[in-house]
Amino acid sequence: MSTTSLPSVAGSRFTGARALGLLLRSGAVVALVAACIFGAMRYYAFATPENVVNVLRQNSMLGLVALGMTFVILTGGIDLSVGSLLAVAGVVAAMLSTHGSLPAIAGGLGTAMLLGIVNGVLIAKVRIQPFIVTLAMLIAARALALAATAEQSVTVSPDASALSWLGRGELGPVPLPVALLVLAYLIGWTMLRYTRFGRYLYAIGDSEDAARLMGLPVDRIVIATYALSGALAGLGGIVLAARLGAGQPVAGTGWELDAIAAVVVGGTLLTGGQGGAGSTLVGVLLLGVIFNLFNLEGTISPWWQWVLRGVFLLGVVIVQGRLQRRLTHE
Amino acid sequence: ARKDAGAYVVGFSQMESDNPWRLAETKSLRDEAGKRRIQLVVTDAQGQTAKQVSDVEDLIARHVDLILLAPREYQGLAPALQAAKAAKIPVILVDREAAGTPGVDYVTLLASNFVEQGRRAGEWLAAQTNGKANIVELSGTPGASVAADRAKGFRDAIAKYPDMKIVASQTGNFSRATAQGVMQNIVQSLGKQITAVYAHNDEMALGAIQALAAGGLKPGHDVRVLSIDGERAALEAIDRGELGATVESNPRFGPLAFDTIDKLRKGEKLPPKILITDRFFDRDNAKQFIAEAY
Amino acid sequence: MTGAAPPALLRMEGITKTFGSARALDGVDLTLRRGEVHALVGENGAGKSTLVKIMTGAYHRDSGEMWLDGERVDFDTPAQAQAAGVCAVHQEIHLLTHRTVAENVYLGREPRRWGFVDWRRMNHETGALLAGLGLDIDPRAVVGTLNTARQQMVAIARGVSLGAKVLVLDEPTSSLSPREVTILYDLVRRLKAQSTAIVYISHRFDELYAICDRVTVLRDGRLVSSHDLASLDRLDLVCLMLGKSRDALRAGTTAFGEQRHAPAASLTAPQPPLLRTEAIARGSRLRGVSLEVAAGEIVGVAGLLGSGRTETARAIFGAAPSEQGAVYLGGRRLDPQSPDDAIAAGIGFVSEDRKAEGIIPELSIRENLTLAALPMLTRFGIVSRSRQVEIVERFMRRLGIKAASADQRIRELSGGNQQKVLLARWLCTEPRLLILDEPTRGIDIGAKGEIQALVNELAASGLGVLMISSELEELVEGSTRVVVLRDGRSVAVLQGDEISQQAIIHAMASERAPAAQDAAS
Amino acid sequence: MTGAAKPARVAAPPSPPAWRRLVPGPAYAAVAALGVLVALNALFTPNFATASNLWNVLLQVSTVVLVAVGMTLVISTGGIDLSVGSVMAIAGAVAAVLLDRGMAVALPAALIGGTLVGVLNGALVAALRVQPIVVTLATLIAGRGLAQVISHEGELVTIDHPGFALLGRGHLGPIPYQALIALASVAAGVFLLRATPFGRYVLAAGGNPAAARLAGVPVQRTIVSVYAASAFLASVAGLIVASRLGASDAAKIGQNMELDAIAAVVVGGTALSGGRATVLGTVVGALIMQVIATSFNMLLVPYSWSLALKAAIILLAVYLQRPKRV
Ligand SMILES: Nc1ncnc2c1ncn2[C@@H]1O[C@H](COP(=O)(O)OP(=O)(O)OP(=O)(O)O)[C@@H](O)[C@H]1O
Ligand SMILES: Nc1ncnc2c1ncn2[C@@H]1O[C@H](COP(=O)(O)OP(=O)(O)OP(=O)(O)O)[C@@H](O)[C@H]1O
Ligand SMILES: [Mg+2]
Ligand SMILES: [Mg+2]
Repeated sequence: MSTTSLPSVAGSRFTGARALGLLLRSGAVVALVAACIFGAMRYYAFATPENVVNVLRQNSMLGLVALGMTFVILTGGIDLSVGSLLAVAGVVAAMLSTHGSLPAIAGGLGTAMLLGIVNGVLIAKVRIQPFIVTLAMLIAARALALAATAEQSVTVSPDASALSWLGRGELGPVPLPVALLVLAYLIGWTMLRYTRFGRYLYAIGDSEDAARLMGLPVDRIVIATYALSGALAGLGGIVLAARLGAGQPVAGTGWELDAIAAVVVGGTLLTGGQGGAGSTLVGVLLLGVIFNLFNLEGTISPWWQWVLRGVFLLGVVIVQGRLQRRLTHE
Repeated sequence: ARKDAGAYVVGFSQMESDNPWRLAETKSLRDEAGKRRIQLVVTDAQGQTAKQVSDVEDLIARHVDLILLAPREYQGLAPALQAAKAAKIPVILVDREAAGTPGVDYVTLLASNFVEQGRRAGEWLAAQTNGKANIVELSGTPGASVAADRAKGFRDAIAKYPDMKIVASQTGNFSRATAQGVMQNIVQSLGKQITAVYAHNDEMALGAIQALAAGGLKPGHDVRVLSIDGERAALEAIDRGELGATVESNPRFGPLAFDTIDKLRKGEKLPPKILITDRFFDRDNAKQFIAEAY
Repeated sequence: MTGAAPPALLRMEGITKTFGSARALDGVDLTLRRGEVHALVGENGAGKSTLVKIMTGAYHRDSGEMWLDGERVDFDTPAQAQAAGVCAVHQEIHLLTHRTVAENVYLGREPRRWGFVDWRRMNHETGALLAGLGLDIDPRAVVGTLNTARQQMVAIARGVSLGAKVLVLDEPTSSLSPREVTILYDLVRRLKAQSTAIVYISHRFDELYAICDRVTVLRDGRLVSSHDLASLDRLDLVCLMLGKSRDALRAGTTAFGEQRHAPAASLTAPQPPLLRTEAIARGSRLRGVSLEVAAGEIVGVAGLLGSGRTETARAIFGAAPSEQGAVYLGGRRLDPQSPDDAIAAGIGFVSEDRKAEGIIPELSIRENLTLAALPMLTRFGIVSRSRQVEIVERFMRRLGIKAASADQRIRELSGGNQQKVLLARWLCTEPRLLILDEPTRGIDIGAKGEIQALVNELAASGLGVLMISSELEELVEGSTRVVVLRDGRSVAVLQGDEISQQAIIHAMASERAPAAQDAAS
Repeated sequence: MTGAAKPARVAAPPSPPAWRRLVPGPAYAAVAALGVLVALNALFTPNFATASNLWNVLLQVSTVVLVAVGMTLVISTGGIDLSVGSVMAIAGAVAAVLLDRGMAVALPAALIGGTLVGVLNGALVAALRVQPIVVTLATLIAGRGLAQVISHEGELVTIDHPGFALLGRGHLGPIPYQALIALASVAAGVFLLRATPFGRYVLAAGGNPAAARLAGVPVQRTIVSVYAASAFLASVAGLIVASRLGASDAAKIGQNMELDAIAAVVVGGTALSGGRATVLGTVVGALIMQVIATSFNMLLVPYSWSLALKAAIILLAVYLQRPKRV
């Protein structure tokens, strides 16, 4: 996956050397490589297949959420409701799991997507700012999850084997959540680069006015984008519920900020129109590796972990910004 | 952080670190490990089950010899237990239960009994008020199992007394600040009707005491306040007469945990559940325990 | 007006549109025939852009009817209008600045292969389209890296490639160089031959007479009349536009009037010039510009697109400080490192891009007008409201700024009135030197005259003016001297009778570096 | 020249009544909403319309108002400040650990410490041009950790200082000190925005930074000042909360405060896009949110319902003020 975050001229051909050059100029990739080298040198357990699979699996749910967030941010919007939608989907899936896997998965995904559509309609048609709409949805969807479950976790029925498989199954050595993650990013990347819908996200993020005047059905695309973000958050929630064996109304608290951080660290600009799926995956993994290193070290106090995370986030974003600016000035 | 050959390493997956009780628990384990020269690796799940599962996986990847797990919730930690089992790393649950069978999915449970804590609080109140009270309940974080357990135990205890009524139940998020604001508003609306406050933890009780005082109700006099935990500030409040009583929820799992580990290493057979003893603090004994409280 | 002859392709009747309390259009009719080029003229704020935005579905009319090919139509979105064959190239260039030329041209109808965007074909076809138009623009270039003229041509190329029945060009030439204007004329004629109806909006009368067939005149949101252009001479057209009688109008093309070329008094005195730059340079765009401006003098700056005029102005003003060379003001070395330095020394700068670098859209006229003068209006940390009001009233009256009140948001004003507010922003700081970058771009003939007359008057009262303009007439009639730039260097200074359009063009274009393509025709 | 004034083309609209000018723009919708809420509560919530409850509401709203006034300034420059809650915690923690050296040391140190975070935010936004939401997200995370580290590695440092306690619990007549402090911050905010060049600079920097810079506005300095002001006010709020709680509670003080403050600002009618600001609107917004919270507690509305209603009211308030589409 190339880092589409760079102002590369889309559609032009990449030579290997150029791709490498671009990659190295992306702050996130450099930081990820550095963190991995550091980890491998310091901890015997870091560069083991077991640990690599761990990191990938642990971050697959956030990865799905962050992919949806990437789409939204590319249009110049933001979706603060993803954490709550994730909880709603997990809870609904768990509640429906007694009726079988299919109703559970469809119900969870459908509910999250529906709430995403509500976001989209309020943003595109009623014209309320995305920050406000999704902030309200963050609150309201959490309320929904809490009310639906009487504030208790809901067990995933053991009969819903396909559902459980989503969270705990394996394809050869690859855990299913990881497979889903890879698949989702492949589709997302292709979609952004090679489908009209994907290109329109960039267009709207670049200038909504221009896109509208050039005849794009901006409202429909925006609604679809928030629906997609809702659905991906929902998928994340279902995988999480399946993995934990329970739908939790408090799951995903604060994930919106983690997802935004991952998207931004990857190099997608919050102003919209620039960035891509590949870079978000790098961002997710980078933040995941940091947590993994904290755990392997095991003796840093939780508060110093917070401090380090914040400083690290700033550092990457500053470097990222400089590189990007230098690049656009060339 | 490199594994020294032969050294015994214990991993401790703490569920969160943002309140004194959890800090005291972690500290107790750290201190005891230090005393016995055992390496303790601590992770912090920041209150999220999902992160806690990841943390346990990381501990497994790090090849610790044993895992102490303070579960975020009853539900949801099954994959962590399974992974540990697959890696043949024994797990001891600390302070809360998680879904699974002792002896199969985990070795044993060093338990706090949260339902029992709520029940003891309820009984104390019933005895003090002769079974007649209008109670405001300040509950813990919505969705947290401790909150549900402490609510349940308390309700079980007062069910026998028809004149003990919960007139208001609002969440204070286990936080002093939130509870203070919420209590202020409830005082505005119910005023003198209130004769008792039951808070799911000491922090909220301390917030409620300030709100009552600000609202012109004398805590300890007009309104009996009781809570659970037994932290130092609460014992001091009991000493001042503001707080009626607090049921200890003992966070000092260190000695018990490492004694249990020793037994396990010696191959002794362990019961499925080992209860930590919770004391009860009120006017009579609070003062003498202030110094040793956390 | 529903003539029997050629059937109308598009007809609008009784179009009314109100923004807040301001009525932008009031019962306007417009009829377009197949294969005609229809000019739409009127002062700034007359409602031209609003009318075409309604026509293309960008705005919603309050009342009125519209027919296309005899059928009632009602466009809710530009997409619907485009699908029906009504397209526009809008006044403010609306392109995606971070995307490539090809993406912009094909946005909304990307060629696909098995459902996926076919980048190769898209780039290839865009290249062919641009080449067919005689434009040498890389389809893979990111639009934001092109200069304004090229962006404008990309927008036009997109409009043309849509194959519309009705194509609106709203001030397409305001930032084009003569060569590109020629390309545009060719295009328009070709489209006309394919019986496309074209709406052509421009403030430049030469262009109207060069390519338009009919004209509709708007004034203050109302329809004045529609005519065959051939039967209407220029002066009559101006009269219709401004609502004045023939006698009331002056004859000159610009309003610089009699005093032109009159050397200011101070020029004869043996004083150091007010402003002097010595070979200032910055990066690759500005490579050595030396010029002088005396008090009371209007010095014109001429050059082709990209010759470094704006860079020169920004360097003198400290917005993009020069890296080499020196700037002297009043004989003292200044070398401003930021606009603050320049402002403190008494320099004002009206930039060429009103929207991006001039107005603060949400603030009122009063706040916009006094923004630069705030330090002077402040006593003990408090802005004196009464002095603010007094200044604003004085300048609104003096410059004839048309607005509902001083508290109206500036973005609601027409371009010409915005420009006057920006001029006033500097005048109220009582500067010694005023730099004007394209001060009359996109401004109607009436307002243009007013601004030119104002500049002249200011110079007469002792202000030094450095005026960048792409309109040679304006330079020739207005300046005491003209400095000509080429590839970032000052290459000639014309004075007195040397100043003529031919001389300027000659100096601008000769010995051009091979890299530059925007040669004047 | 053409000095003669032309008659204004558009007749001046009748100037709005004085009360509407006081809360400019569409914020009167928020005032109306507040009126409706208060009226409904007075009718249906027992003991709502009492003097003691008035002081209760004012007491509780003051910290949000303090933070939201700063947030209004930040938002009107087109930025956002997510770090306010962590800054509150830092100020509380610094004061708690230093109080045994006296108020004269503890208070200034807490205020300066908190404000420094704002200066850092501002510098990163203005000079390095990192996006505000990311900068302040990072300081939100790091700041919370720092507050805990300061607070003796996450301990809940108890504050026992009668002078300091006054800050959060003292009264002047029936009026809580903290309400007076909040009022002062509102007055300062209104004064700054209306009467000083700084206010214009804030709006200009938010409306069009490039144009503002060319007009001689010190854009970078303005942005740094705005974030510093936000952090300063958050620090004051942090001290008040710490004083009320009697503890440094670094983990919980100011948690989610950023969302409450942002909600107050937008409900009050300041657009997130920048270039406009109404401090009085923000006060109204904060009051709306507080009245909702108070009445929900008084009516004993279940938690999840109160959340859902809160969301609906935010949306409704913003909907009533949304810009008209052309
Ligand atoms: N979005 C808007 N909001 C408020 N007022 C507007 C808006 N757009 C246009 N107007 C007002 O409507 C009137 C007509 O503007 P319009 O842009 O159509 O003029 P124009 O004839 O195209 O002028 P120009 O020659 O300067 O382009 C002006 O008074 C303008 O201020
Ligand atoms: N390729 C480009 N990339 C970025 N900015 C550009 C480019 N070309 C021109 N500009 C900007 O456009 C402005 C005009 O540039 P310049 O001073 O070279 O031309 P000019 O002679 O003033 O021509 P113009 O008539 O376009 O103003 C400057 O602000 C310059 O930085
Ligand atoms: Mg126009
Ligand atoms: Mg220029």
